[in-house]
Amino acid sequence: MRRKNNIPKKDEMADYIIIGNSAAGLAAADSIRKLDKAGKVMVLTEENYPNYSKPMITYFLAKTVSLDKVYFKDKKFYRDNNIDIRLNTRVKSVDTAGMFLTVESGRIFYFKKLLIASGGKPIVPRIRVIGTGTIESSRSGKDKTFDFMDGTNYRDIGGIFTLTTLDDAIKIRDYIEKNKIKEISILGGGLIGLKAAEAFLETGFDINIIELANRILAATFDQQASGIIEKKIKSKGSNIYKNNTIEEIYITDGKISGYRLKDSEKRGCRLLISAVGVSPDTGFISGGKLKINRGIVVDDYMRTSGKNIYAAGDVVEGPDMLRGEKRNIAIWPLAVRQGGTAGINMAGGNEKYSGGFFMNSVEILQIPSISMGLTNAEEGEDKNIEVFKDFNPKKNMYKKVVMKENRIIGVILVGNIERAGIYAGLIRNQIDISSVKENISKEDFGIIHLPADYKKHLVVGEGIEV
Amino acid sequence: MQERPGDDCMKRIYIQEEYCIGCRLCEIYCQVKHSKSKKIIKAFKEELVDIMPRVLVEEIGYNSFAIQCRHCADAPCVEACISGAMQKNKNTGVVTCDEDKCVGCWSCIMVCPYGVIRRGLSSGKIASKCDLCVDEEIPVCVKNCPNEALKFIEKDEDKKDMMRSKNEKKK
Amino acid sequence: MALKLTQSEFETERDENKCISCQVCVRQCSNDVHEYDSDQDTIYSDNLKCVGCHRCESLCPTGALKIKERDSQFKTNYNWSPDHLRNIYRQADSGGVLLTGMGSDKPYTVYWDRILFNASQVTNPSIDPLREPMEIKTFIGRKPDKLEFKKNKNLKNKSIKLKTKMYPQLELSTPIMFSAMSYGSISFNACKSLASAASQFGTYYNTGEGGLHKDLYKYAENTIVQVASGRYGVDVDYLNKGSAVEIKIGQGAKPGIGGHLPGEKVTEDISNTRMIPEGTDALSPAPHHDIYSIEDLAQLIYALKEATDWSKPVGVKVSAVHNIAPIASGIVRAGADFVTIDGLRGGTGAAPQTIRDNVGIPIELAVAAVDERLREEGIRHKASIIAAGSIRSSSDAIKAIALGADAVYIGTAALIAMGCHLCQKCYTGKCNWGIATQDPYLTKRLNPDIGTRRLLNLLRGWSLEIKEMLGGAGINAIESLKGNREHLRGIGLSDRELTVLGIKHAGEAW
Amino acid sequence: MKELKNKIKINGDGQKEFSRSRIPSGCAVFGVINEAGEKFDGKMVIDGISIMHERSNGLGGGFAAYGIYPHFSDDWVFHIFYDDTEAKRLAEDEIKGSFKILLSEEIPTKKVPRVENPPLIYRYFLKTGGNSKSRIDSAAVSGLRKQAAGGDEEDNIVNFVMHINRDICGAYIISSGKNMGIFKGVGFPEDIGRFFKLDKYEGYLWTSHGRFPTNSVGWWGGAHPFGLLNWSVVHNGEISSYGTNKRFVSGFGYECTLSTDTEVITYLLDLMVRRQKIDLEMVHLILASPLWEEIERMPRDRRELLQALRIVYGSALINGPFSIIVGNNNFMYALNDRIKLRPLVAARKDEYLFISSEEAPIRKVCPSPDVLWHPDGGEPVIGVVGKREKKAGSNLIRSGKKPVKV
Repeated sequence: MRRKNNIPKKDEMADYIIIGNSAAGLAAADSIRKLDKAGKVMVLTEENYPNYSKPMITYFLAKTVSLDKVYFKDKKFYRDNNIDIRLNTRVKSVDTAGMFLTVESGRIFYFKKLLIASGGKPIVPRIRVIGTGTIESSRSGKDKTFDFMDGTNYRDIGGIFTLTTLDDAIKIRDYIEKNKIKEISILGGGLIGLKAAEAFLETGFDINIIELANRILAATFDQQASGIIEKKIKSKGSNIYKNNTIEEIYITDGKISGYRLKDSEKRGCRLLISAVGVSPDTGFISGGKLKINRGIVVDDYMRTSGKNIYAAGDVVEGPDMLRGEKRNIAIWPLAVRQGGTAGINMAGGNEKYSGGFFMNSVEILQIPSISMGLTNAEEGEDKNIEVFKDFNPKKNMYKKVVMKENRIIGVILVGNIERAGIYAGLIRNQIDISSVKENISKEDFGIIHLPADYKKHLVVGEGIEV
Repeated sequence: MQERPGDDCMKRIYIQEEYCIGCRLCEIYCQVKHSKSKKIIKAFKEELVDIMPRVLVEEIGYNSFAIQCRHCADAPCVEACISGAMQKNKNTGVVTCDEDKCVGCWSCIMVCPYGVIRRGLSSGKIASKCDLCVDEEIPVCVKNCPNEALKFIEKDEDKKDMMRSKNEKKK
Repeated sequence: MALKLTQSEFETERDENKCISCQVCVRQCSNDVHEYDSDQDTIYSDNLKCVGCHRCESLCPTGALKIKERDSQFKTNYNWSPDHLRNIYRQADSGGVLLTGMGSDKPYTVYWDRILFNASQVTNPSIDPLREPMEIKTFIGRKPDKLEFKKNKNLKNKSIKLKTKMYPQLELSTPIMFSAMSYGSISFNACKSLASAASQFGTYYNTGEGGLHKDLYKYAENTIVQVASGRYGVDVDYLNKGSAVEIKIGQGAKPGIGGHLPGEKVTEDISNTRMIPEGTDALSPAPHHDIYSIEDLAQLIYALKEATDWSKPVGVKVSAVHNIAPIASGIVRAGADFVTIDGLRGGTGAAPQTIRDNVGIPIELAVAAVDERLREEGIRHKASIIAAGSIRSSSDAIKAIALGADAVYIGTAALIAMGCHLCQKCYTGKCNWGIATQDPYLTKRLNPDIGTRRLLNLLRGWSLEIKEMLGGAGINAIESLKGNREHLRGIGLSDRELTVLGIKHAGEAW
Repeated sequence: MKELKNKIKINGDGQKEFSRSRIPSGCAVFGVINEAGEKFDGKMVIDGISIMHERSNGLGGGFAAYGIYPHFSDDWVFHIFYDDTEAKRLAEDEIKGSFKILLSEEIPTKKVPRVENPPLIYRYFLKTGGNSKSRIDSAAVSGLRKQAAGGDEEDNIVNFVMHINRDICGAYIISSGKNMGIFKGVGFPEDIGRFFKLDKYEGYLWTSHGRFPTNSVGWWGGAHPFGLLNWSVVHNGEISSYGTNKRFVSGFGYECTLSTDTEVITYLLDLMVRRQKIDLEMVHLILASPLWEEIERMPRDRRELLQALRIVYGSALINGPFSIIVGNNNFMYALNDRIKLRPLVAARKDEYLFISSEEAPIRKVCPSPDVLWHPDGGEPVIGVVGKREKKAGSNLIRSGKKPVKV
């Protein structure tokens, strides 16, 4: 055990250490500085970029946004808030008791307060590989033959990528240019898959989406909603394979050349993006130190089970106000809110995180769509679930509002997303809308259609305290 | 998650609902203010590009009110913005949307509980977000409300007014 | 009947290159004159429905609208004026009584405009209200014939106390009060503006025959409650709330007939305040059915004094009719503490047009006659005279006081201050300015904060002007103007009119 | 009575018509009272008023003298101007009908160059009685007089004087008191004094007035002082509230026949002091009442009193510039308007009280007064006969202000 007081020069010391340099991490840094101007704040990131907005990488791919526009905090952020940013510093292990962590390079960092905001790692399914020819592995330098591809070795196969970091996006862009790719296959029709699809469709590629479930964006869209999007994508000549997955991948000269689907249909493919999902990046926390289910379990103050150790963002399993249980909701707004709350509490503040719920906004081929809360419930499933639907496929419009005990718990808006935030407010504040239920169906649903007290709160600041 | 309209020390736009007559002059003057020519006839007749008002009048029967961004203290839109376009100015407290940073992901529209952020249909970016007419002494919607339903007052001052008018009502 | 004989009185002129089709005029016109055609993105106007209230003109952001009185297409005929034709067309259509609002607009001589006020030059100095005190405080109420005093003989310092018990008085900071306009004929916001302006300025407003709304109780100190033939909203609390009680016998615009509040205006709130069923026409009977002669009035006055245990002045409001002088004398002798005289041009929410335009006499002559008669009978000092019925400016007020009134009531002037454009359509209940209406879509257009502010400005402006004119005539207290007809001169008036007014012709010295 | 009125109308000449209109005047006033009741001749007051020669323009001058008819001290004495013998005859018929004439004679005068065409000037020493009551209560008496005329002798005199002055053209009763008389006319005051040989009379109280009317016509009846009963009023100034005051007193039966400001002031005084029984020390609170801003600062009782006075007697407030000296049998009362737009000086020497428009006249007749001061606006100066014995220490009713030590 190292002696605490005479810390060897090589090691480092900081009041606050933040693992992760994205939404949650920087939101925490910001709010720490609000309360504690003096404390030493250090941010560690395994990536090589000061800060960039992860959701923007698909816009970068779609070339609507140039590389220098990908940052969501301006360059001077770190200097203004005197934050010590350490790039290419991947954390290897965390000693919760000794309150220090070790990075890949072996250096040790002592902390008074630690925030784990490492976000999520892409999941790569285990797929059988049938290789003709060897796979040149960049790291080991030897030819390597595989029989299976998974999260650890997919990088060794040319043409197979995940899309969660800026590096991924840059590599994909270079690969497309180098190999003159025209058609791209995306494994997984979820959020990231569709975001990627959005980018490639904008720039004229043909895409094939392979989705395990019976519809794309299954997590948040129901049949009708995803139907509209699917129809639009197909109209662009792209294919969507539902209830399907890739059984085998074929390799030629170290690069992917095709794959066979579950229903034994074979396709040529020279670029495959694995977008089946993301899971919290908790590898560096050795077992048992912190309570971890799917993500690091935190309480309402973003505290983990470890003393002085907080967690926020996609890595976390936080309170889901709609399900009344802890869940991993990996979305940007919650990451920022959790990071801010954690920062305040780390700096001695006392802010409660009131929980969040899933929400997502994506525009695909000029069809904007917003979904929030529990959108897949159907009438009758549970006796007090009520669902309002206004499905107009011709105009690519769809509105679904799920209500439980007269409180909205889920909304899907496709086509007309005007004033969607009003529903978000209703869900978050669990407003009883029984008095104005008939207004929900109105196309121009606005504040004037809200229950009187909540309307008063929004319009004149009186009425109920929210 | 708490939304308090505005910090405690900044002047904000408040409305006395009972005196909004639904004439929509606030919308018209807001469009003029955000037009290129800033001249009412020129703006409406020549600038064919639809200039969106940043204030929105809702009306059913004789109930009506004008609503615009509240420049919330911990603004959900600033949190949800993935491109850093939506920023809250530290000193004035005004939340503004930087048009060329905005990528049109509509997350702000998704989270704003007042529904006062609206899409620019032609620009594909956020086109309607109240900027509190920082370069004007009084926001043009307040200045041109014929019935003084819109007020531009400090929070405490307005609190006092609200309290006073409330007591007066009760007395 | 399809054939519409009536022609439109007004025409709306829309300057196409200014109109930006913003539809403000469409939304603001309660008479649905303007209509938006979305395919052509233009606005059309149906002149027939226009009443000339200028609401659209005032709110049009680009000033594209101009409302003009349409010169009639009839062959000029000095006997059969266009009005006569239109009235007959309307009457032949409706078969009913032609109603109208506001005061008579007939070209009878406006005596105010034929009377000139004095100023002092050389022989006595004019007094500058900016540098010298100028007192326009006015007291309304009954005055004793003489005062007795308690003097303690022995003490050296001669402290003298008042022995006579004074009658209750209304103390006005300026000789101007707001005339009776009931909650019902005008909106609650208008009443609130009048009440709060009266209380802030230190004068009084009159509830009219519409009872007192509970939200206005807080202005009770500055309220004169009216007891009309319909007894709307009258109970003992109502009487004790006000600072004075006024029995309404008549109103200048409709002498001899009762009040008429059209049913559409009687909302639930009004029916509570007036204690009458909702939606019914409120027709207060022409005579008080318990006052068929002067002694009955005396009885009612004392009954009201008893009910308010003699704590406040009780006055009587009558319209100016031919025998106004003896009537007023009778009223004073019947115990009234003040007499309100409402002239021919007094305003109204609804009255038959023929009565409004042909019955009653101008207030100027009425005040002069009443003041003269009471003086001759030696009872002028007993009661106050309040002149009402088209006091249009501070100079009208000055002349009314010089002719003998103690104070003036303003009604139409107050409405105009709040936005009224005298379109004379109050009875329709569709007042676009939110004043003479109960339609919530319209009443909210009068923000009482603005209403109050404008009324305060009016009172302040007039009071300053009164002080200027008083000072100009070398007087520094309003008491020295009351009945001071030496300071008035007639111009272009016949000898007969001069004698009735009791003033000399311009050019004649003392 | 009715037929008498219109008969006169026919032969009325321009002057009568013209005289009806009010004649504005700025002028000089001067008054002296001996509070011990010691009499002194008119010379002193003539000297005083003549100093202020410049303040008048020779179209009016006059004197009031008290204590000059000791032999008839409790009888009425009328001084009457007649334009012609016809007027004299008619007036004398009236007088015979109402009084017992003890003595009637022409007032002795002396030819004085600047005093031209005087009217006929007579005085009558009268006793009420005879059938005076019936004649006066005739139809023409206005309503209120009935109210006031409860047979009070002085009211009858007032009614009689008004009746003559109003109904008989050319006849003007210019003073109608006891043991006092008014001598006035067109001319400078010093000339009028000599014209009436005032140095022959002796009285304890003298007031005088020099007139500066702003129109050309001199009219003997219009000169000051104005007299009614024992009242005599000289007035420098012009009342802006004349119309209101006139209307107020007419409500109590006073007919303003001579249309001069002084007339209405006299009636106001008579109404307030004699009929409404308001103390002399309080009259100024009505005629020149304090301002509301002062009243509001007073203690409660005082405030209530003053507010009541203004409510009830507001129309009696004399507004506009004035300084008046009021004479009566036992007091001299001087008052300035409430914002002192006209000069007024007061002085005391032993038992003499002097009041004047200017300081010079006082210095002339009394070179070194004990005390001399300028009363405030609305602050009365009162001298009362019998208040002091000859040469005794002064226990004067001190006006609010401390007199300036001379």
